[in-house]
Amino acid sequence: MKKLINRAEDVVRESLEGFAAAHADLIRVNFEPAYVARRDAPVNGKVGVVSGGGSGHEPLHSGYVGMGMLDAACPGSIFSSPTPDQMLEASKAVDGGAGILHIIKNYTGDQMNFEMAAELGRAEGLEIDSAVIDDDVAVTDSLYTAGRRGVGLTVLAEKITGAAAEERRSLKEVANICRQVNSWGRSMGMALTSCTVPHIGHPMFDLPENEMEIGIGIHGEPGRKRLPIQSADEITAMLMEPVIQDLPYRAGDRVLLFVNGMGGTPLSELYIVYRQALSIAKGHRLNVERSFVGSYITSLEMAGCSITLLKLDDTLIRLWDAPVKTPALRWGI
Amino acid sequence: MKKLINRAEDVVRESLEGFAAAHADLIRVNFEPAYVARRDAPVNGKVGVVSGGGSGHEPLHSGYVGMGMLDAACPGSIFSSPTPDQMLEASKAVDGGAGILHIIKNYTGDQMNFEMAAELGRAEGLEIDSAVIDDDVAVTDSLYTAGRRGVGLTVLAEKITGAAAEERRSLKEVANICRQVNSWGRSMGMALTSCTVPHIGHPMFDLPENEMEIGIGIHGEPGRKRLPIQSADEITAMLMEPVIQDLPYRAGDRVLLFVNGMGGTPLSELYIVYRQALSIAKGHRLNVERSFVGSYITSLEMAGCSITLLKLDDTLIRLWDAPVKTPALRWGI
Amino acid sequence: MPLQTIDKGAIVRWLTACADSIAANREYLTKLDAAIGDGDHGVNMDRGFKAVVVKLSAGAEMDIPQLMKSAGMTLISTVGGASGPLYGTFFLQAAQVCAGKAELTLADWIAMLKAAMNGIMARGKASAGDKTMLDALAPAVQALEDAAAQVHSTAGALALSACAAKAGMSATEPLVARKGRASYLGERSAGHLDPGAASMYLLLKAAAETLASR
Amino acid sequence: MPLQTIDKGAIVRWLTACADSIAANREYLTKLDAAIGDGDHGVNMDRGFKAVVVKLSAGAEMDIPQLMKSAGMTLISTVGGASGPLYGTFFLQAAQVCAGKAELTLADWIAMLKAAMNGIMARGKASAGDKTMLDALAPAVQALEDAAAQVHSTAGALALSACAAKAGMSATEPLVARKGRASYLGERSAGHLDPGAASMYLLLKAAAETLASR
Ligand SMILES: Nc1ncnc2c1ncn2[C@@H]1O[C@H](COP(=O)(O)OP(=O)(O)O)[C@@H](O)[C@H]1O
Ligand SMILES: Nc1ncnc2c1ncn2[C@@H]1O[C@H](COP(=O)(O)OP(=O)(O)O)[C@@H](O)[C@H]1O
Ligand SMILES: [Mg+2]
Ligand SMILES: [Mg+2]
Ligand SMILES: [Mg+2]
Ligand SMILES: [Mg+2]
Repeated sequence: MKKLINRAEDVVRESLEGFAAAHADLIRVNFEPAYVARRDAPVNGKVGVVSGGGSGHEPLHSGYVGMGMLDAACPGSIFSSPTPDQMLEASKAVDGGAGILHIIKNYTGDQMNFEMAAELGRAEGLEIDSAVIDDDVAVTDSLYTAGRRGVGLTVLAEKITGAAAEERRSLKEVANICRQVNSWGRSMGMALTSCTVPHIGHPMFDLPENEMEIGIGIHGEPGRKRLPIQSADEITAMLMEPVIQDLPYRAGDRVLLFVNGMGGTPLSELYIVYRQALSIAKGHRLNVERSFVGSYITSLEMAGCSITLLKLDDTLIRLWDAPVKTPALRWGI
Repeated sequence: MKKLINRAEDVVRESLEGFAAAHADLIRVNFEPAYVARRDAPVNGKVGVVSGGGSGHEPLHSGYVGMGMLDAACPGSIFSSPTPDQMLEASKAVDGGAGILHIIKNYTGDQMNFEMAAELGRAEGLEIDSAVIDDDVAVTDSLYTAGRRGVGLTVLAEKITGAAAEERRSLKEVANICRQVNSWGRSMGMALTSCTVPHIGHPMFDLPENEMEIGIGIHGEPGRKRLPIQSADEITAMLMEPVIQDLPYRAGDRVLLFVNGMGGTPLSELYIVYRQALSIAKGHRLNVERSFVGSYITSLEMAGCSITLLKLDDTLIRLWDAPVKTPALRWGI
Repeated sequence: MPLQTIDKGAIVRWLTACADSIAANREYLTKLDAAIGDGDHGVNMDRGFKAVVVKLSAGAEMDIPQLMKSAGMTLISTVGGASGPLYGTFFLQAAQVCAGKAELTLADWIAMLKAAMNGIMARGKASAGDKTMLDALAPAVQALEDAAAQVHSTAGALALSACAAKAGMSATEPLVARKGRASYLGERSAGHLDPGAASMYLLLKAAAETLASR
Repeated sequence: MPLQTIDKGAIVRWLTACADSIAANREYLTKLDAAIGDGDHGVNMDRGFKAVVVKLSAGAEMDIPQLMKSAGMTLISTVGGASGPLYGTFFLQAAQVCAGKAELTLADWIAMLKAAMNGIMARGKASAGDKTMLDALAPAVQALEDAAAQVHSTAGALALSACAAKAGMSATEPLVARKGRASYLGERSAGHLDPGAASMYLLLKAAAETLASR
């Protein structure tokens, strides 16, 4: 297993320790139970935006804690939802008196753990609302599944929702912005390689040299179908078309185009994908007004990418452009 | 070959096209010859800071073009120095009348091509100075080699030198700051896997499942020695100790600690390395005043990391903290 | 002869046996989960049940409902993923049903498992046939009720319920998952045992091996 | 009988033969460079010489010095890496020495190669034995001088120089590199041919095959 780790069972804690030390100017880390909170939390009068999920998707979520984005993030074990006590303590730690919003990626585990945390929190007098991210169009028959997964859009939702909270909007408004982002965003991903969870020690699935998985999530699961490897342009079309058709995005729509790396794919390749995604978007007469390219929500060292489209209006653009100061995303300040 | 590319010979151009489109607010790209310049170049009265090198190290160098860092970057073919005409045209494009500084990583090819570009540029009346980065302590017997390689320190040098130029310092001062950074910085790297250059189509070297290379550069070359894989803590010590001994860094020194990913290593693992590097630095009573963790100078999808230490004084800290606005590095603005 | 009752010692032995069995099957459960999920089920359950055992040794004073509640709370705060809340709910709901009891009759145990099952169904919104842990639990509850109606021994009833759980677990193999992570695979989820059904069977097997023996 | 001279047609044939030989050995050179460098030598040289040939067809008007200069400038702006400036220098320096000549004598050719060699040494600060392209070029120059002293035919002298270049190339195998990228490998660079020495041999072999034939 080719990893820079010590013991498999220490990976999440040790990584968090390094993260805490490297970014002590922006965040602080609580270890028992584990959560990351912005350094100046709680911010008085501001809705506290809390997210979390399994580890292994770095920089998601902990890297997005800070001014203008998340107030707290709860890291679980690798690819495992965190537990309700983490979410409860994180929520209490960032409660500035204006309520707490939980941003939940739509996985059974995340849903249930956040649900329990909210029940516990409400019992302790916290005002908690939640918004679910489920943008993965690879999950088509969502009636017969746990529903669509939350993938790339999560990053955009956390940024925009965090900016809305920073404007001191009410819990209801902040939650609604997050829901609007969710209803306006769609994603799809693919993998060229699998990834290795430290405690498993070998790749989650075998992917022969000339094959790829289309429609993967972010947990090393195999995708919807396996195909022979194709060119970047063809792969990009395979991701873009279902995404565009799903909402659907229509001629004249203003959009943000997000090409995300799964962890093991070089930035240079993401720009090759971006180039073709942009050209396809233009072919559909979408107006790409904002671009975002990088490995922002990953699946350990998996090679591959996902593409996310988000429809924009003036408000979402303003909130996207608003200052953000976190370990992994920073601009305007 | 598991890559998101079209034809191998189009990789650099297509990636640059995507990069140009994604960051049109910050940079513009010239294709014949290829260079990236900040959008508002030339900046009147400011030293133009120009760098460049082989592609495959993204975000270096193109990702660092913009306010507060590079005025222009010249991307070569993958792992090949760019050519003098690129550097010449880039230098002319960003000449704001205060001279041009070439920041050159110490490779024979880069040195000679930049040297030719400077000869051509001077013949055309440009004022050109250069500073060389050669921070890699893995190259020990530098008398019998092409000298130390330029690796991780390059990113720090480009940031700090760019900030110095932004303060409208003279060419001589800007060049001296860059040389100071070079003389105060040291690095060493290692690889868990090799990487695949698109036109070669297979990994540059074979690295069995239980082995690693210590003392690698950033061009997929094998390193100084091959060893059985060890724990992150042991590997970190193997990199940190030679780095510290080389300058040497002494008790009480103020330093920046930079843990860099080679491209295929997840961020979470870099923090595990950072954690131990910090502990070793503290053991030597170094004062780690700034931290930098991420994949900033890569070797395609290679798994591995490098560690860079840079001694700091008040000036370097001010310049490091100064605002920067580039596709890959941004803060303070 | 009255049916054998289940005392606190038996519950302690059961929880310990659960932890042992999960630990012994950690790689097996992980492998099942890697095939159609994300490969963490064995590790997560093992971490959780190890914590449950630690609490056991610290809580010599606890009665049966407290033991069950402590197990539930511990699993919730240590397991994570889907199975943390679900197994947590299992124990919390079972604890509520036996409130105040120092010893359990077979009927109590049946009521507890039924409450546990309903809790899981409410929490996970799954039903039988969705290829989840319920597919092992539901037939086990049914078998217990059938056995109780026929005045079996407690030990015999528990053995029958473990047997039914095993059959239920095996029957998940051909199913296409409709809940949890495996459902994302669609048709590709068929042909694999459900990891949660497998762990549920292990817990019920441990019950049969410990609850009615001294 | 006077020694055969080298006319413009021969230079054109030589440059074309260089391009063909580099193209045919592209993978071979790449493989050599992958072993002790960064694996780009074949691709970079091939790109460069293909561009040289394009310029040839566009420049029917060029005389020998112009052809050499054009080749040098083209290599500089298309090859990159270490070999771009070095081979560029090779042709630019050779061009200077034959300024004004419509035909080359063997002595001219020797002077050109010597200037080329000195240019490479000045640019690269390497000397013989450093495991570089010089290790093929230097013995070739020496062989040409020796041959000329013995009033060989031009064709014979060129053949001898190619032969010496080949021997020089082969002799790089056991060497530990002291210049260029291979030097970073230290002792591990021994046991491999130097890619630049290999490409230099290909160019000199092409010269022997084309310059003294009609
Ligand atoms: N909605 C649900 N209702 C009941 N059981 C479920 C549900 N979703 C998942 N499960 C069970 O949980 C098991 C997976 O647990 P685990 O791997 O620990 O969680 P995760 O899927 O979050 O990684 C599945 O095998 C299944 O038996
Ligand atoms: N200082 C030098 N002097 C002469 N030749 C050199 C020098 N450095 C490198 N070379 C030659 O260049 C060759 C490598 O060329 P190439 O692979 O194209 O460049 P790079 O090393 O920049 O990738 C080496 O094999 C060697 O023959
Ligand atoms: Mg999980
Ligand atoms: Mg090269
Ligand atoms: Mg799982
Ligand atoms: Mg090379």
